[in-house]
Amino acid sequence: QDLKPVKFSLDWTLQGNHAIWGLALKNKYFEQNGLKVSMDRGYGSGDTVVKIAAGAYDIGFTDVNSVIKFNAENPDRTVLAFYQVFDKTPNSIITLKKSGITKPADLAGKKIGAPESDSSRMMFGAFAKANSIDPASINWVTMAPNLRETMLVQGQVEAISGFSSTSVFNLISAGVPQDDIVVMSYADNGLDLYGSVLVAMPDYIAKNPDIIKGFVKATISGTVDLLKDPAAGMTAMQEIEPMFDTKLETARLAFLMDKGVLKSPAFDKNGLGYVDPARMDLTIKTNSEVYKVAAPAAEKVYTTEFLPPASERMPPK
Amino acid sequence: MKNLVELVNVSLSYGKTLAVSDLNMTVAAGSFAAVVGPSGCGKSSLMKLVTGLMPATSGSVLIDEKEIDGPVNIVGMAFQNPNLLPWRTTLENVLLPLEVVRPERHQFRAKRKEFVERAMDLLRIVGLDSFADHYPWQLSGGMQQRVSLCRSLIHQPRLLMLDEPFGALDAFTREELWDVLQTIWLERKFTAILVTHDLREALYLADKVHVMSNRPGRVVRSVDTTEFARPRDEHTFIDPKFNENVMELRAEIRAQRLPVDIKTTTAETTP
Amino acid sequence: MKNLVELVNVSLSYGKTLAVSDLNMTVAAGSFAAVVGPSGCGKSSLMKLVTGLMPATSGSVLIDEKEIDGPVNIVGMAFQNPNLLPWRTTLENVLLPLEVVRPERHQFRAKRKEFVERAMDLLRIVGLDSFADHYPWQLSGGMQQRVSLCRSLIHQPRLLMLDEPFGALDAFTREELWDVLQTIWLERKFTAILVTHDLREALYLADKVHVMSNRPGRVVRSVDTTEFARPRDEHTFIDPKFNENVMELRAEIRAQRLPVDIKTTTAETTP
Amino acid sequence: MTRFERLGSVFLPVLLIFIWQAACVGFKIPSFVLPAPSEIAIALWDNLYIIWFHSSQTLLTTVIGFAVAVVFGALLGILVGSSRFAYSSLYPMLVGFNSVPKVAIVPILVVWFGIGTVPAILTAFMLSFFPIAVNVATGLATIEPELRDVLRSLGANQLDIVRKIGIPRSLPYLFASLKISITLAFVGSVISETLASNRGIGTLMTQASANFRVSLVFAGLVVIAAMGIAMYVIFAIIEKRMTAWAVRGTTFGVGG
Amino acid sequence: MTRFERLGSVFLPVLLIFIWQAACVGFKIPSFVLPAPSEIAIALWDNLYIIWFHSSQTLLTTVIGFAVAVVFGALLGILVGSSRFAYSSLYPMLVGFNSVPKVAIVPILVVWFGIGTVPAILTAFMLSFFPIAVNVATGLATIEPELRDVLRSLGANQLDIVRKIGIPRSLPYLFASLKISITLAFVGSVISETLASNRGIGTLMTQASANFRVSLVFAGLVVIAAMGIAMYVIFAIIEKRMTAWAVRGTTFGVGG
Ligand SMILES: Nc1ncnc2c1ncn2[C@@H]1O[C@H](COP(=O)(O)OP(=O)(O)OP(=O)(O)O)[C@@H](O)[C@H]1O
Ligand SMILES: Nc1ncnc2c1ncn2[C@@H]1O[C@H](COP(=O)(O)OP(=O)(O)OP(=O)(O)O)[C@@H](O)[C@H]1O
Ligand SMILES: Cc1ncc(C[n+]2csc(CCO)c2C)c(N)n1
Ligand SMILES: [Mg+2]
Ligand SMILES: [Mg+2]
Repeated sequence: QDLKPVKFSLDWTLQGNHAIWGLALKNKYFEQNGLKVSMDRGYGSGDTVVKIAAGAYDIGFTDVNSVIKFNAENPDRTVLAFYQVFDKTPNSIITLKKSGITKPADLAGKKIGAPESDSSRMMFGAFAKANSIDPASINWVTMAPNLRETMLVQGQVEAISGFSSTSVFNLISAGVPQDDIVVMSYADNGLDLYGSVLVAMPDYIAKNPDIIKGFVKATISGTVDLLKDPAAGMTAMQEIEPMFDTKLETARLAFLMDKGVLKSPAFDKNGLGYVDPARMDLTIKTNSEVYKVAAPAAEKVYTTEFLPPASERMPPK
Repeated sequence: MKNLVELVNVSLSYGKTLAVSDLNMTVAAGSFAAVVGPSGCGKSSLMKLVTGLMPATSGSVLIDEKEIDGPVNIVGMAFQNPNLLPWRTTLENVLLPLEVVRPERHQFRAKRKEFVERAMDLLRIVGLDSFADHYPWQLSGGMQQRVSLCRSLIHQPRLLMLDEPFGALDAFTREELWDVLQTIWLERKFTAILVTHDLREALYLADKVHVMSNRPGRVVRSVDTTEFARPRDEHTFIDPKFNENVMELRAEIRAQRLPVDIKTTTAETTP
Repeated sequence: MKNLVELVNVSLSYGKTLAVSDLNMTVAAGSFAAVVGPSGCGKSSLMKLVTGLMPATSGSVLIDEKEIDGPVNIVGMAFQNPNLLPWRTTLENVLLPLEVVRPERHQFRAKRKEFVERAMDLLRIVGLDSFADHYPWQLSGGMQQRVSLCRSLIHQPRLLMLDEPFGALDAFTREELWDVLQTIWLERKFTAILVTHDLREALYLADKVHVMSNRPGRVVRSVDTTEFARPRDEHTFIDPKFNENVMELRAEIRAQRLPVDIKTTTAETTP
Repeated sequence: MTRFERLGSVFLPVLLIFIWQAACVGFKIPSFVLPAPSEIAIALWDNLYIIWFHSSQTLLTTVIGFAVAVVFGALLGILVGSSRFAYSSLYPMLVGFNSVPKVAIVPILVVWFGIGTVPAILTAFMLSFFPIAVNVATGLATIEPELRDVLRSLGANQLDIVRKIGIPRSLPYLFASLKISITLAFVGSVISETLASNRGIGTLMTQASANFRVSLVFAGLVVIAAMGIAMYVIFAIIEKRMTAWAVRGTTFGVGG
Repeated sequence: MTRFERLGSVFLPVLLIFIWQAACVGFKIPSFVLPAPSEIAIALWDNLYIIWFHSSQTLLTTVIGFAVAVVFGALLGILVGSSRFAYSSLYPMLVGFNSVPKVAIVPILVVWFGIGTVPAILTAFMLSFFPIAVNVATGLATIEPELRDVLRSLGANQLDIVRKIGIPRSLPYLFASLKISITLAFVGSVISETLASNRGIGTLMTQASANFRVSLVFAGLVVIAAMGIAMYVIFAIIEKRMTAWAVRGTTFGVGG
């Protein structure tokens, strides 16, 4: 039969959670839905949004906060989210026990390291407001993403911002005992925001509703498989990328499930991909406040049109 | 006979230095001209003017009765400095003109063997056949000069320009090469212009010897030597008329050099 | 008198080419030696051996009765090719040795004015004072050669090596410079070695003329000329003994050239 | 000719900018892919002070790093060009070192020297010394033995030969390498700033790109290019003075 | 001497590696800052197949990009070196273009040419053509008029002069620029792979660094350096054959 080709970009190098699509590929869920998907690694959520908007890729996996920001900056070329993958943002401030910082209020006047493009850094204003810190008191130090953990360990900064799922494991790789790592996640500290989504251009979606539907179905099947048997997911990923570090990624995946990102009470109750309009509105509003732009209309940011009935997207028990 | 080369009121200045001024000279087609004159008087400049390597500042240079406006392509030239290409062997240096001039450049691949033979013949005449695969820097000064001479002859140019081609050679090699050159010239009857400091050389080889004044150079005297029968040989040297001519030219050049003479003499007291 | 330069059974080969072989020669301190010989016989190589620019393949080169193992620093040398530095003006080229040799190099800043004057004096003698700020490529061939001569003299070396220093000059400039050179030599009494193709030049300037054989070069004859009184002048040229010597040297060199002669003659029939 | 030349140095860039603008408008290239020159100009104008703030830092680090590179590169070139042992032992290592993208080395510098100016200077230096060393070494290795003999016959030592002949003779190529190296120095500074700095065009660019302000990114690029050209003009003037002897072309017929 | 030289080219790197190892152990440098050679060797050995898989891609894109750069750079150099108009109009633009970090341009290439081989080749090309152009142009601009006159007097055209004199005479500098350019070509490929590719040492390195496997990153760097050196050795052999005339040094006393 004639499968429809789809170019799919992830948000970052292959990580444990990407096994959703690793399994969808391996178990032929894409093919069953009439799709021939080529999956590429990504170079950051912001970059993935641009590549979708520029037409370099058809579908992308990226942080919804990046989507909102891009849409606000480019009102005549917005991208549209059509499936919620992460129920919670992994945005966090991470620090080490020796810094003496235990709660957000301790951050006032501290040196925090992060790339300019880090979404946690960009959203920090909202986090600061929710926790009554003066954002102006923070001394930001700009650095490349993979320098963050090194700088933190070396003591050149007192905290870093970023995805907990990335930084925690980098710190462990750098030899920091897990007990010494302090994570202050935004979601758990007054900013109950959504995380990463699947996106595409509105006109692509309008022209190819079947592709979108099929992609969502395959994603759900992959997610279910992954939640059931993470080890199988890791094997699937290693077949795609020989360098895939199964042990590390198993731990990362467990972390994402444990922290309510990939596996959450809301998803358990309402099915995978569920979006609570009130929470999404908060996400949009928070972003628009941080970037001091007019909040884009919710329908310009996401659609639930392509979600199958809840019964078809329940995660395994 | 037509003039192949004609210089009419030519001057040449390099910036502020006036090298040649109001120079008039003609060289008949098929004749052999020699140019003599004090050092720095503009002989090499004259050669560059005639070949079109340098544009005249004023006046006109005519080749084949047409005014030139760039390098002419009927020339074989041996520069005062051998100017061999250091990345080419002796043989390759000699072959160079055949890779460039028409029509040989188009036949170069096809006729390569023939051309190499021609080059080797020339090298043999100047005694350098065993150095064919040496590089220029492996040759002595005089050897380089002989290679340069071969290079100017290989493509059998209609106009041969030689700027002191024998300056670095011992008397015997030199005289031998005079005869070689004369033989070739008698055979092919190309037009030749020879710059030299050796008055005997000039008189022996040329039909007409032009004496140039001190800088800015002008032709102040032209001596016709057609009266000496060709081919010339040792007997020419002992012809009293020949030696008379040498003396005459000597006197002429000495007269031309006077201004510098004075300067030098006054300076000599200084050190 | 002590020998400043002594060559004992020296040979020099460039790869497979044997340039000089079993060469023996001595030059007494304060004397003026000349070297003549056919083109390519190894005269320039001899110069490089004496100055230590080239190591002897076998045999030994002694300067001041000590065997040398590298360039000696008592030398002023005018190479066969002027070898002027193209980024330096005439004056700067002449000053070069003073920036390098001891003790002048250490006085160069302090005594600059004096040194410049010394250089200008030399340039005046060779008629080039008005070209002091010209670059070498703005000079004619003969002018470059004269600058090179000045450069070899400026630091008043104990050993002066001249490799065909007058080859590109007209007869008058040349003879004038002979006298200049003789005057300076008589004043300072340094040791000099002159390579030349001009037998009259060799006999006029030198105390002893060495004739070299065809390649591989050897000294086959040494002619003593101390009998001609110093300072020599035009009268020397008309001394019958002088001209006899010229003829004798001519014959000697002709004999040395025989092997090449044969080759050339057979080759001449080829083209 | 000179006027014609000067015209050329203005006309060609203008033409190119025009084509660029036309392409952006004609093919409707979205501004976050490649902003049109007009948009870049606006971004430049709107952010003049910020750009000045950042570019002055970049210029500073670049110039310092480059200056160090010139000195070190020339010395290294002299060493490699005058000793066969240094040539055969250092050259492969230098090539190996330079094949490595410095992006991977900057983090180490940052760990050792902290964030900011020092790593930027060091990166600018590391990227730019090699072309200088290579050209100086080649200049020295290809000195005609005849010229060298002029000095050797005077009893000159190796250093004299390098100073009196080596350096002047390789000057045209030294200047050639400066043109290559200054561009690399800029690249080095900016890369280092991109990875770890709070000031500099690199910082400005990451910041702008994080905010999807692509025309500001390109405004940064334009400023770097302009600074590169400014440095080039300075060298060109010095070069013209110092190497006139080497480019005495002919003026007649072919050539020129 | 030759044996001594060969020894040098082995001895120095070995010494350096030893110092590096000693420093890492002695100063207790954490391996995520700068892994010790021994750790790198282990990472290299453990990932031999993966490294081979990635490095073959990098070598391919580098060599293709570099080959294009040689041709284009030489032609550009000929143009710039033989026409004053081209010199004054193109040179500033080229310097400007090369001062811009290509990291900023690669994303555009990716949008146009997709992820993978093409942008890597183009980046390798873009980084490496300039030194070649500069050195060829300088070679042509500094031809002694005397040599040029030899050809002009034969009625040669500009192209003849370039072919018979320009190219041979600037050959030593062409080779010098190749040494510079090949390193830049590697850097270009790897940078492009870092930004957009599924295969290549750049990909390997980002992947490894995303997972904080710093010794694997350095294993990648070592492989790049090794490939750079291998290319250098090839050039050095060709160079030795083709430019022997230019490096006929003396063998006595000073020099050599
Ligand atoms: N490229 C140049 N630039 C400036 N001046 C030059 C140039 N070439 C020659 N001259 C000057 O022109 C004059 C004539 O030089 P030319 O080389 O024609 O003399 P010449 O008669 O060949 O001398 P020689 O017999 O010494 O070779 C000289 O004064 C010289 O300084
Ligand atoms: N660098 C070199 N490499 C190889 N062979 C050389 C080198 N220099 C000179 N020769 C050879 O050595 C021999 C002697 O050369 P040399 O220059 O000493 O001759 P010369 O007597 O000075 O000749 P001329 O009078 O022509 O200048 C020649 O056969 C030449 O080919
Ligand atoms: C769980 C999770 N871990 C890591 C990343 C990758 N990442 C780390 S920093 C950064 C730049 C954000 O613009 C991105 C994409 C992710 N997306 N999701
Ligand atoms: Mg002349
Ligand atoms: Mg000689």
